Amino acid sequence: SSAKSEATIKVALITDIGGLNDKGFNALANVGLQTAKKKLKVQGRVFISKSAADYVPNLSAAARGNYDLVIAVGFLMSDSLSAVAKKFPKTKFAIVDVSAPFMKGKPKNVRGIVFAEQEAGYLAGVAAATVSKTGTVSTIGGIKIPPVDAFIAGFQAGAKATKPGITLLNDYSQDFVDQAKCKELALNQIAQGSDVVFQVAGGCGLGALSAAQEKGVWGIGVDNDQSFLGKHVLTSAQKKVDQGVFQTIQLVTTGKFKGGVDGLFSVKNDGVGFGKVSPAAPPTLAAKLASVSAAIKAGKISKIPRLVK
Amino acid sequence: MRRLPTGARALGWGAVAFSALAAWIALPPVAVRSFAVPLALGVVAAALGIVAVRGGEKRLGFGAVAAAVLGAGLGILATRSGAANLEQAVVWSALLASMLRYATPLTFAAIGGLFSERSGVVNIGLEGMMLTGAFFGIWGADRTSSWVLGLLIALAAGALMALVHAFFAIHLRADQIIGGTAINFLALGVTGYLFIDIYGQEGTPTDIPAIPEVSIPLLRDVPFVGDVVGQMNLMIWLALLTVLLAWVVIFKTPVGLRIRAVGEQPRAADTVGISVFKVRYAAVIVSGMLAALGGAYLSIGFVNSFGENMTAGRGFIALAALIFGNWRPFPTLAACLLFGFSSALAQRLPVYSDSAAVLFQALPYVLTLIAVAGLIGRSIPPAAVGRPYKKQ
Amino acid sequence: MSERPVVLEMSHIRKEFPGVLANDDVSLDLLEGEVHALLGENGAGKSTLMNILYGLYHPDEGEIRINGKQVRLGSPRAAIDAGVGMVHQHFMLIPVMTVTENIVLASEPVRDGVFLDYATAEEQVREISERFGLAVDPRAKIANITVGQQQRVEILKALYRNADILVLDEPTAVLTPQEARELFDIVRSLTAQGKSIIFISHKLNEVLEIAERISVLRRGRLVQTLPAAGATESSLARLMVGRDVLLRVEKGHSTPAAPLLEVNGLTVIDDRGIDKVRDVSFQVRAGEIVGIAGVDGNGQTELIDALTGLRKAAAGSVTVAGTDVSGASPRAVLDTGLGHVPEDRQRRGLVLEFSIAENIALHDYRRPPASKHGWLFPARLVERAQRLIDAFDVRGGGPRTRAGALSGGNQQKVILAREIERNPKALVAAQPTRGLDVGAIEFVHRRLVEERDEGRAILLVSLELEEVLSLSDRILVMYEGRIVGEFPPTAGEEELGIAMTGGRREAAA
Amino acid sequence: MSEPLTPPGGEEQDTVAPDPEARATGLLGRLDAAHRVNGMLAPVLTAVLAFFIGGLVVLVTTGKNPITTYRAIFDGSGLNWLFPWVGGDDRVLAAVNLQQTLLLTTSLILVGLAVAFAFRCGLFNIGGQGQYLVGSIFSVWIGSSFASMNGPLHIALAIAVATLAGAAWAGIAGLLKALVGVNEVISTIMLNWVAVWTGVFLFGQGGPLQNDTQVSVPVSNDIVETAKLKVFWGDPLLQGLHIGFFIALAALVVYFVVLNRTTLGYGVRAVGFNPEAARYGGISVARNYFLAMAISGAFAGLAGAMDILGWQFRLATGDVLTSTIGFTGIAVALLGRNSAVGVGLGALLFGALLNGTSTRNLDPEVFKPELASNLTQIIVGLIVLFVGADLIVLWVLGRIRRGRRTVGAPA
Ligand SMILES: Nc1ncnc2c1ncn2[C@@H]1O[C@H](COP(=O)(O)OP(=O)(O)OP(=O)(O)O)[C@@H](O)[C@H]1O
Ligand SMILES: Nc1ncnc2c1ncn2[C@@H]1O[C@H](COP(=O)(O)OP(=O)(O)OP(=O)(O)O)[C@@H](O)[C@H]1O
Ligand SMILES: [Mg+2]
Ligand SMILES: [Mg+2]
Repeated sequence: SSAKSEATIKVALITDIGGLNDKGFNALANVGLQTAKKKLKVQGRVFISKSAADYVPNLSAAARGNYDLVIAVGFLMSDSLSAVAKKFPKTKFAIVDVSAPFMKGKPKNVRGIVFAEQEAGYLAGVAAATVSKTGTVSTIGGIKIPPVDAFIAGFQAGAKATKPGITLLNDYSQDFVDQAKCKELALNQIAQGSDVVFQVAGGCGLGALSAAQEKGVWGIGVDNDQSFLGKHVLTSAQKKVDQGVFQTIQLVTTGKFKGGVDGLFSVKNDGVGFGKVSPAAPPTLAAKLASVSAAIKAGKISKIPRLVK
Repeated sequence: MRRLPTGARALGWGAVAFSALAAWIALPPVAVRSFAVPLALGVVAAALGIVAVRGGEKRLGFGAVAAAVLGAGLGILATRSGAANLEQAVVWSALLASMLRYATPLTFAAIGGLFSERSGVVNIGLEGMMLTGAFFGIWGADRTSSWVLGLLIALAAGALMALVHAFFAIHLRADQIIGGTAINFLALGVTGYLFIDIYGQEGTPTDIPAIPEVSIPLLRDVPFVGDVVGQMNLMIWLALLTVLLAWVVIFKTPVGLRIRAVGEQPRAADTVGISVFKVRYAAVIVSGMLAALGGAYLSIGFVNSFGENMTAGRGFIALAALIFGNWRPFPTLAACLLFGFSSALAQRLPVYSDSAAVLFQALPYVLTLIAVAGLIGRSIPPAAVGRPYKKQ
Repeated sequence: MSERPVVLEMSHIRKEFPGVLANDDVSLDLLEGEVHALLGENGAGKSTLMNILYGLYHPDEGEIRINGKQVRLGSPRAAIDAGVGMVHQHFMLIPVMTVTENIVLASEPVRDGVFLDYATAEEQVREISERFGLAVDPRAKIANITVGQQQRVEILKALYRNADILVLDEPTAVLTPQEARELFDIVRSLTAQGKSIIFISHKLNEVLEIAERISVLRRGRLVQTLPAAGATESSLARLMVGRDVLLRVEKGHSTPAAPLLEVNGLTVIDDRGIDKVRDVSFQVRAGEIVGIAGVDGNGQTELIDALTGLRKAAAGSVTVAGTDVSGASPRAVLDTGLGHVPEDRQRRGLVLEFSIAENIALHDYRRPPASKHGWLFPARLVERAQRLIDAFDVRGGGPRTRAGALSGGNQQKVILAREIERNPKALVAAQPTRGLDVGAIEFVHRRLVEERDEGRAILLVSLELEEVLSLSDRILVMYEGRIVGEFPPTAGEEELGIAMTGGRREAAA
Repeated sequence: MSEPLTPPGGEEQDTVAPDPEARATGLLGRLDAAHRVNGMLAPVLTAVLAFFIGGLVVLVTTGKNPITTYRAIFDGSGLNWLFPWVGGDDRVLAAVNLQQTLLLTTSLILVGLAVAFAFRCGLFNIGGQGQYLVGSIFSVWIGSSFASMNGPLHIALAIAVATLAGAAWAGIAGLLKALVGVNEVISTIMLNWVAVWTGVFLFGQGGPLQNDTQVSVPVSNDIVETAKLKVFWGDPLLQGLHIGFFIALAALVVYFVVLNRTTLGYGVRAVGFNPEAARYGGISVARNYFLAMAISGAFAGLAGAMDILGWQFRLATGDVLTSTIGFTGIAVALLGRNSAVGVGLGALLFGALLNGTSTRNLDPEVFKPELASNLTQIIVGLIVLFVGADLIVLWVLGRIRRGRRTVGAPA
């Protein structure tokens, strides 16, 4: 009988203005939905938001369309969602990167999908500090928003913990799209001695990785596993939005969905972590990272900052 | 018809020079640490500026005053900042290299616009034509696994886009600004569509042949210069060459004479048997090809991948640079360089203040405004630009 | 007078523009070495006919033969190749370019296969300008040379392309008597060298002087083609207008009263920093017409601009009806009661895209009845325009017609109507009859005299010596920015001509 | 489209001092053509043609019947609500869609006017985006402070301040043009970016206007309830249509009246057509350049206020960085030939297109979600391209006419 009920589950995914091709969390969320379609036999549909004016219409269109679960991607939709959620109390909602208890009106039918980016960042920081020869490593953020800063703060903590004397550079490209901007910043950081560049800028960040490749230094990917870009990608600080989305859908199919609370995705439940380690990296690195994440799982490493001071 | 510098004028430019000095002296290698120095210089500059205003050189004078404030400001900021920060922010060679990288795509597009507008066709579609070049450049390089063919395909694509613009602007006498806007929309859609359709989530592969850097042995070893231009992407040299060529073509050849004639007084050109249509078509298509080169530099010259809307407004900046440069090749290049330099600088300034970091992003635009308002002022477009030509 | 070959035959030409039948079954022929004059009122269809010959317009009907061969002149290129050259009524020159660039455009000499060979180009220009005696500076920018010189450039353009048939559309409209005379010499030398010329003009005396045969157009139809010998000004005028016109202005004695326009020590610097008006002083009193004669480019334009507030004077004062308006804004000057019929009616006098009604309101749209508290009353504008259109006999459109669609003469009437209707105390009229036909000229002149008799002070600035002589009560001659002499209207053309060309300089200084 | 005293738009578009010769002919041509095709026929036919071409693209790219696609877009725009026979759930949905379409139309009208008004003075205002942002920023600021203020007054204040701010921002460009002759294209492009980065700074982390509840989120405070514009159609919580729509319609009337029934408009148009003649007529060109830019900016600023007070209620740095409505305004103005009616229709067309082509209204089977936005971008591009080229139709009809005339030629 459960199989039958699963088949009828309808899931809507509402992207933010980044769209499906943001090479970031919108894309990953979609991956999660597609996997759910395959593995959980749910029906799924994506609503793309071309501008802020699309948030409410998309959310409410989905709700009106009798979707069982409506997933909003990104904190930009937080306020729009709290309004819509109030209107459609019977519909289940979820939102990526927003903590439900902190939403306006604390809607009971919205579940937060939040990530411990700082843990992934921490792992990246460890990796960076381990391979750095110059003693300078750097980060490039897109826009100064919570998830981005969490990555960076974690990275800096991890690097410091590994090499206390290490020099940390950090810039924001103020952009998630324009690769040239990130590349310029990266080149500048490399000119200042950085030999590991951690990109936290979505599509823009690809420019940073290309700079690393060009100048023969390490780059670290973000969000999804970007090792496919080449050997210069030391590893990736993964934020498995796809996992988050998939597991949240699963909660609905199994009838365990609960609103008003958050699903926290961390190293503990494999919601964040480090990606494939470059074959060119020191052979011991992978093991080291594994042990560090084990330590995080075990709570031996905690209190990793989410804010860049 | 530029007038010789009068006394006031000389004073004005002197003031500008002092303003620059005020900023420069506080930076490496000199890097005086006392904020009094740039302040003093700034005051002198401002004073000179005011005298210039009194002397009738209003615009230049006020421009100088603005420059003085800016220069002294930067200077003082520098003296108050940690020496380390300073070294970090102002690595002159890196700064200039970065300037050239920023300026290159702008230069291609702006010179492209120069051809189109000199012939009397407004081209605000530069943005779209750049984007087209960016995509088809990398697509071509990918398919043919040759960056040369990639460039050629980019040229062809740019030409095609331009042809559309030309047909509507010239034959159908559609409004040229609508046409350009439409081109921008179209290019965004077409490149985006093909990009996703062909390359999907992972985006363009990483093994696409890129336009090589050229490193010039002798030049490379010259102390300072070597760090800047010793090893540069081929396209940067090409851009500089393009400017030179454009100047020769426009001002030293019959072709250029005809282009200018058509842009100034199409009917006059017509009455001596020049085909206004042919000339305009040619000019617009050239502009499309050059803009496409600018885009191709971004995709296969600089970041070695493509992203939707990756030109991010550069076409419009190029347009501004063209007007700033008064529709002349070298001043236009200068405008692009100024813009490139301030962009490069803006990226390095956040070390001074995190909270105001984003504000520094506005520097290039503010600087351009001051420069245009203060020093350049009125720029005279080709008399017939934007006006469709109708044969009787 | 042996049999001369016919070089050009235009037969049964018809050309219709939306709403206008510009040419209707017009036939015209031209003999080798002949000067054939084309006469007609404004809008008679002269330019249209010639534009057809030059391949700019395509005739709806009719055919063209050159040297006996039928030709299709689909484009200017074709016309040029067929040996036709044309000097257009509105010059086809590019102001920002040099004389040489304008002349060689599209037939440039080339060096090393690609480069424009400026040296050779200038050489060729010098060569032909000497051969035909058309002195010009090959390096000067068009914007910086006088209209007369610009016209030579236009003629050189045609000759440079070895035209055998040369069309001159109202060439003398913009010339001084001296320049006109020079032009005639040029024309004669051209015909002597076997060139044939079609000469369009409104000036009957000129036509009679230069032409062998004369064709008269009226309302798009050919009225008659007759030999110049035996024709008289009045007979021609009758043919053109279809009625008798009086060619001499008849005006009673003037009774000058209080000065309404006073200029003292006026000095004006132009955009290029050259002092075009130097320490000029004069008065115009109520009820008199003061004419300013002078060769074009001797500071008249700058003087007018300074009087009307369009250009700040470097020194000196201007007083209108007792109020000092030195350095006042154009509006302020207008408000104190100065009227201004501008030199260039298309660039300055009218907003061509505006309707006639809107153009008539150009000065006082901010005042009742045109507007109140910033509110405009279009209906009133239309109503007033209709009145003036009737009063000034403006043909070719109603109040809502675009001013740009009117022919030159009617455009001028609109301007005149506007300026006079404001009932100004002093009126500055610059080139008031440039390019107008006899009928229109007669009208304008009559109005100016009437306004004088109304007690206005009128300053007439004209390059037409004849006009100045026939209208003015006093004549001031301007040379190189100075008033070099005052003459009575009885003075002879020669006398004035000498002063205008600086002959009286030492005497005045 | 044409008004008693002004020729139909299209020739207002010159951004340089007019040259009688070229204008007369180039534009005369289009004019009498326009007369031949009486009234709205040409624009309509060209629109049809445009959609036809767009349809071909759909056919090629998706292999599906374009008619159904357009049907979907049309229904998505909610315009089917106008058909009385549409009933039941469809009608409810249509209403919701139409509300969204008109919501977009509201601000598009205003940014369109911002471009159009400047054009009438011979100025090309690319700065609508920046002026819109400045307007939004100020209305957010006013709307989120003065919580104690009484509603209507608060709203009026927010609107007034935003409008003035927009005017001032554009006024900078106007002033630079008037005083030192700086080309407005440069200055407005630059001012756009300055506005963007200022906005990002204000609402970004640590920025002066960043919200004080979630310290880390780069978004402004919400405007207070009483500062929100009343929703007169649809659900206030679900972004229904607010009364700003009528303000926009009123703006169209104001635009027409100011241009054609006031001395101010007369001066603006005179300068736009022929600055030299205007100066001769006693109109100060500089003054009108400034006024025209300022008024343009006022429209754009008002647009910002409408969006903030009407449905957006807050600004995030992301919104500031990604909004492009100002540029759409250029197309709206030009498609509307800078005439009041035209701008209204142009805005409606774009509102309908933008809303109708949103993925929520298109079948994901036909439009792959990741491709949809690009595909619709192409269609919009084509429509702009062709609607801009009314001459296609004029040319054809002109031919037919001429053919007829030469047959039975009256003397
Ligand atoms: N391009 C055109 N479109 C419409 N009407 C035109 C055009 N050119 C000329 N006309 C009309 O055709 C008629 C003849 O014009 P044309 O210029 O030939 O007169 P003209 O004899 O040269 O007058 P003028 O002595 O003032 O130069 C006029 O009524 C004019 O308004
Ligand atoms: N466009 C303009 N060009 C030049 N001067 C002007 C212009 N508009 C107004 N002025 C002058 O500036 C002064 C003040 O301007 P204002 O707008 O009050 O003129 P106004 O005609 O009194 O106003 P309105 O006609 O709108 O009631 C007026 O005396 C007028 O002469
Ligand atoms: Mg004529
Ligand atoms: Mg003169």
